[in-house]
Amino acid sequence: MAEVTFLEALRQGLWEEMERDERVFILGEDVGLYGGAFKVTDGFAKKFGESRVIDTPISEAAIVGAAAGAAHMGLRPVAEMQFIDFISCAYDMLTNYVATARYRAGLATPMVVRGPCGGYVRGGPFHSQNPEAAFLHTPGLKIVYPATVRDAKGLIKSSIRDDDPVLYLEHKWLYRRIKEQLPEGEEILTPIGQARIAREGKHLSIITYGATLWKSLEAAAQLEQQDGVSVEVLDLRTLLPLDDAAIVSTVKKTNKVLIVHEDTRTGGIAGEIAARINEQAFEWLDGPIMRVTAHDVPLPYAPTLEDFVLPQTDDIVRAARWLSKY
Amino acid sequence: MAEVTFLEALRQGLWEEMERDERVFILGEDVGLYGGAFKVTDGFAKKFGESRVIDTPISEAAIVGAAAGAAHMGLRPVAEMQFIDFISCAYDMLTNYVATARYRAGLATPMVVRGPCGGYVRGGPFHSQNPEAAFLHTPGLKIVYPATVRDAKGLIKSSIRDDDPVLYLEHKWLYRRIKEQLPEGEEILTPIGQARIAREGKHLSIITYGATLWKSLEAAAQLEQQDGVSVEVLDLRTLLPLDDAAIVSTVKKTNKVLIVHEDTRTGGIAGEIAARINEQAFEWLDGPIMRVTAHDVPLPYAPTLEDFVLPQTDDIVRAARWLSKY
Amino acid sequence: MALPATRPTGAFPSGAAGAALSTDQLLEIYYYLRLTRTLEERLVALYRQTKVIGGLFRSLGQEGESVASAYALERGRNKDILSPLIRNLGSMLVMGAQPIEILRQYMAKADSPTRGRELNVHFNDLEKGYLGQISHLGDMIPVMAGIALSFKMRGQPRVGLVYIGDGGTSTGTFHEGLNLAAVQRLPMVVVGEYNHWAYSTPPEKQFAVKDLADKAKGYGIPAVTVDGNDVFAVYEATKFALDRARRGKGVHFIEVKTYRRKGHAEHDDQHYVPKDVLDLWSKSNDPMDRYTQRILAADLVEQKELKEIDDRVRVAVDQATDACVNEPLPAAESALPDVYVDPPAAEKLWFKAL
Amino acid sequence: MALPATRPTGAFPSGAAGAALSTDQLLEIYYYLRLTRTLEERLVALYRQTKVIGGLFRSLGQEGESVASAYALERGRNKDILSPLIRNLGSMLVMGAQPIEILRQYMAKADSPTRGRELNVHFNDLEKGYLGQISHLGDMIPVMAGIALSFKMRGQPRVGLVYIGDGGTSTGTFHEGLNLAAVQRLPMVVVGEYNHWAYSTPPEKQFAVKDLADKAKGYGIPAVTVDGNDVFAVYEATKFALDRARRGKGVHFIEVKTYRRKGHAEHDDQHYVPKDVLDLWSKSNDPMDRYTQRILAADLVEQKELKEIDDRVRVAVDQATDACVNEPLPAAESALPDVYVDPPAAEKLWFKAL
Ligand SMILES: Cc1ncc(C[n+]2csc(CCOP(=O)(O)OP(=O)(O)O)c2C)c(N)n1
Ligand SMILES: Cc1ncc(C[n+]2csc(CCOP(=O)(O)OP(=O)(O)O)c2C)c(N)n1
Ligand SMILES: [Mg+2]
Ligand SMILES: [Mg+2]
Repeated sequence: MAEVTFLEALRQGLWEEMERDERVFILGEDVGLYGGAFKVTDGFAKKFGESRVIDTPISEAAIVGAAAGAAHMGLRPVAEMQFIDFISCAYDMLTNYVATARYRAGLATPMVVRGPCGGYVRGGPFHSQNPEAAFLHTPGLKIVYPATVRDAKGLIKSSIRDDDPVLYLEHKWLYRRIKEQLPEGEEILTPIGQARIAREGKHLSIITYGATLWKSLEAAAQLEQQDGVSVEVLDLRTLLPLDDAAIVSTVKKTNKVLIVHEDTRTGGIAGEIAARINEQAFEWLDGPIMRVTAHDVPLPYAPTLEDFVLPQTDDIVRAARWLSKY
Repeated sequence: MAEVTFLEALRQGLWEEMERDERVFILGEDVGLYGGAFKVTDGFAKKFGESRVIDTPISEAAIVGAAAGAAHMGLRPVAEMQFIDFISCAYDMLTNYVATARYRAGLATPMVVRGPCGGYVRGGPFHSQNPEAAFLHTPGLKIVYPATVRDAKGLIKSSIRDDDPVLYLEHKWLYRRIKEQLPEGEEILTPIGQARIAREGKHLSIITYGATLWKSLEAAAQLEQQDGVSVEVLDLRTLLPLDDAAIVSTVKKTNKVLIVHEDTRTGGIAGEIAARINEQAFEWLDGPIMRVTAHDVPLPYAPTLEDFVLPQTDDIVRAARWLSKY
Repeated sequence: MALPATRPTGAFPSGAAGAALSTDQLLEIYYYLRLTRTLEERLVALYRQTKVIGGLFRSLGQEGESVASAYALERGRNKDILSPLIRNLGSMLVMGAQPIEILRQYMAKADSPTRGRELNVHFNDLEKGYLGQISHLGDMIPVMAGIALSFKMRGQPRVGLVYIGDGGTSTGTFHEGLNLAAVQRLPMVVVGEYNHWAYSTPPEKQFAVKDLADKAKGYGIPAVTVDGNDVFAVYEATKFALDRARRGKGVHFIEVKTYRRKGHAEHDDQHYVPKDVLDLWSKSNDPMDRYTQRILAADLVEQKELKEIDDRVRVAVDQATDACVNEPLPAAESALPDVYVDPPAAEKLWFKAL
Repeated sequence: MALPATRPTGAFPSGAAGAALSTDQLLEIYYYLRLTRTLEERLVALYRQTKVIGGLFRSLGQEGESVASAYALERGRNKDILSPLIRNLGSMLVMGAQPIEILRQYMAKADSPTRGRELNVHFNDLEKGYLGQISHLGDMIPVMAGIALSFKMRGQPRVGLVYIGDGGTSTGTFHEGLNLAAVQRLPMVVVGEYNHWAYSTPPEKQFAVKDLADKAKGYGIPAVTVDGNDVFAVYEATKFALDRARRGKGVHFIEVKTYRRKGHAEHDDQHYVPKDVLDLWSKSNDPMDRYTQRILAADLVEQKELKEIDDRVRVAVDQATDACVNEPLPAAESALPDVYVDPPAAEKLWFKAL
């Protein structure tokens, strides 16, 4: 066992897959000699050569499109967005070309697009985005979003092995903030499509993912201590396809749901989850499904503003307390 | 009064605004001498001159970006996407540059992006899209979606006069299929942000917009006749910002809600509406909020497939019948 | 070889590659030209009978560049890959797409290559070496760059050929993909089709350079402008570019000057195109006419042989049509599988089961 | 005027425009160069004190091209419009941005131009004539094309100037926007900054042409490559391009060859940059040194005058810093207004009120 950071776990996962399967290669801006803006691919070019760790021009649509072409030919590209905010420049390519390829034309397109997302780091409106909702609406694409060190590794490995295109979202606030003991030598693979109960509870369920998993766990601990409210926390891990079974099962257990996400409220993924719960477990609800999310504004830069706009542990505590009393 | 089509009403609205306000101009592919792929701007170049009806290269990001620049300088551009499917190529520009301009930088960006959307016309996966969900998640943008001839005119005029950027979605299945008597000489302005009760009812509410408004009305008539079920149909008209008051009021009246949209299910706008109803009218619900939507696949070309994938009147009837008995 | 920028006149440049083609090959090219034209004429008939479901796109006047450029490729399993546009029916046929596949696609038949999911020539057979486009213009350039990248990474002597219209060169994806390919010196050939129109938009509203080949200068890749209605010139230029790319010398751009003789699609009456210009192109600069005259004049083939091919094509197209025209459309629920490998099918929605 | 492609050496080309500048103007240019440098040094100090909230981007070595190009514009209400990048602090100062505004932006103060919403030089003052960028590289090219389009439509004698980095030219939006502007012959000038790096990526991994100016050939617009560390050469080239654009002759591309002497941002130790190359640029090709030496050597100004400016700048930057360093950050709820004109503020979420 060795204690590793989230970033290191991701790095290990990539490294192991590159070693295991020579079809895997990496492309993106500054991923080669520099090792990526956040150093996720540090040392990769040296080890695997520049032909498997390719520095590209600043061309997100070309990065994603070229990954698709290579994937059709049997390779397994991992495309890095320097910040996930720039995936917007490849929106057409990813949603129209890549995601539909199997359905419309029987084309295999096993590829991963990954990049740092999320706020709480004073990145301002264009280095803090949460793009999941923009891609939730894309049949053919999978979206994974690890929140733990183990899943950072397990999901990158599973994503690379998946036969369909996967958008792997890595929250930069987690990169160096969380650490975990990981077994060495053991193959860590997190199944895509399966949520995980991060904390068992009885009175209320929080459904969340990414950075807000940690804020939700903090809130849960506080509620337990201060209010004696037992909160179950579900870490979604995969956002597309959603794990309906896990969602429904926690709802049926606690009968109250708080969905927490960092993304803005309107059009965020919580809506979809709320609709599904409503359809599949309406009779089990003892209160309205409530949301704790960011405010509906572009994410501002100043700490005071960012902290106000994004959901915080206290917000979750207050919201859960309210709901538990409903 | 004169009977006009949906397309003609849109054309009139554009024409009147071009006449009224010389700051209004049009840009897009083939909008000039050709008059647009669907002839929405037929005759405009001749009347208003090529400098106000600009044929552009095939460059959606540049079209949207240039519209923004001109809007900053006080003009009122109306940018046409030949098919709304191509807005994906300007996704970055519209969501990051345009929509955030006022918030991040105090920039006025009064502009309209419009284009034909939607299916039921054998257009295949890339000429039938419903992009609203991809932009619902964009604070700073407004989205309008007329379903009637009157609103086609009233909303294009209001969109052009709005001081913020508006995405105006026009369903091509409606272009020439629906007709309505419009008064001549009267100024028709549909307020942005206000839904409309398209049919009064008592037992169940259908919330919808666009082409499925007509299918919902058909279904409502059928249900009334065959089952004696009185269905209220709410035409949203504006998708962003949503008219919460109208939504909540119909729910409180009928206590049962079916949300109908043509777009794919997962990540579609119905999720957001379901979440809001849940939050604002949970106690008034006498049954789960249910969705009738397209299946989660890219829209296929063959009539048999398209008809199966998209929601049809019969589907709405069956779903509403089920819900009314709940 | 520095091919001169030839003007699209009726004159025949005396290329060297023509001589290198055997009689069989010359006849085969003729076959594909004829097949393209006859098949399209059949599609027009089916379109008028409302058997074609969506729009119909013609390549009339552009069959020469399509067939000739594809014919220069190495074809077959694990050979070159080509990505056609809507007006490259001829290229697809050369690569081995079958007339019945095209017919079924346009009619959205259950047994069409995409099982009714996609339209017209939007389908693939990577074994045969072609990759269908999506509608979004420009997108295939980065995708083909990725394919060419795979060739380079694996050290395979394969080349990717991708078409782009004069209008399509204005897209951001064209720029990004071509630049990436140029920097990586990928084995890729781009055929830029200067057919004078992008829907109703003429070149002078699309770009401010004279030739598409001028655009190549911004990417540091060589370019050549050829008479697109001269089968030999296009074949020769493509061969050269492919050989060069295959030898690891990187991307090559070929501009073919041609003319779109039909409207953007069948519904477009092209009233914006001057009648006399159209006449000129059809009367004195039709690629098939020019090709036929040339191979006949040089005594490379006999009129009789061409006639035989015409007949053979007619029969083949008739048979293909008869074989599929009454085929069923796909079954409704066949819309659900294969969005992903896993889950194997999209969920059938609840209200369908009521 | 065909400006030669000058190499970035220490030699001074003898431009004509230098002579046309008055002593006051020469001193003003010196003032802006000095102000840029001193202000950035102050920002570094504040960054080390963790008073700067996000990243810090330096323009060290590029102040010359920034200041000189902006200085060529007509400035003031209803005059030219400029859109800077992160390394064009100098351009913004020339346009009238105040040091205190920059300081407040970096420190995310409540009274910063964007009220703490956006970072560094991402802010506008269209009255003064500048439009802040967004992070997404390339996007400002189409936006500036639209601004220039408005000038053309209204027949105003105004020009839009927009910068793009060597890396930024790879984006699709650069291509689309420049092409649109070229076709429309808009009054727009693009300054391409060849500063040898895009983050860690060198030009040869970014494009396959030698000069950025080569890219202009694909758009049918004239281009010139100038020594970006020669204030006079940049000024002269920009003046020429602006005049030309103002006369309705369309877009002009100016490539400035320069060098990014700091890392991509303050956190980047630029270990990938050869030390000797850096030394060479800083020791023998610093734009300020060259400018100062030249105006002194030509007896255009006196050392004393420069010294006075240095002092004035120091005082100004000190005062600006003192005035704002302890200012408050914005109030939390000020995050809500102005997403739209109507509704005037985003809804405060329910859980905040519990
Ligand atoms: C990105 C994008 N924008 C718009 C369209 C709509 N469209 C389809 S074909 C066409 C014209 C294409 O012209 P060109 O590239 O010259 O090809 P040609 O039709 O002449 O073969 C347009 C504008 C599209 N398919 N993709
Ligand atoms: C579309 C996009 N992709 C990626 C980035 C991340 N990024 C920020 S600056 C930069 C390098 C820019 O290089 P260049 O354009 O040469 O400007 P310079 O930093 O040299 O001034 C990159 C890749 C971005 N801002 N926008
Ligand atoms: Mg064309
Ligand atoms: Mg640079």
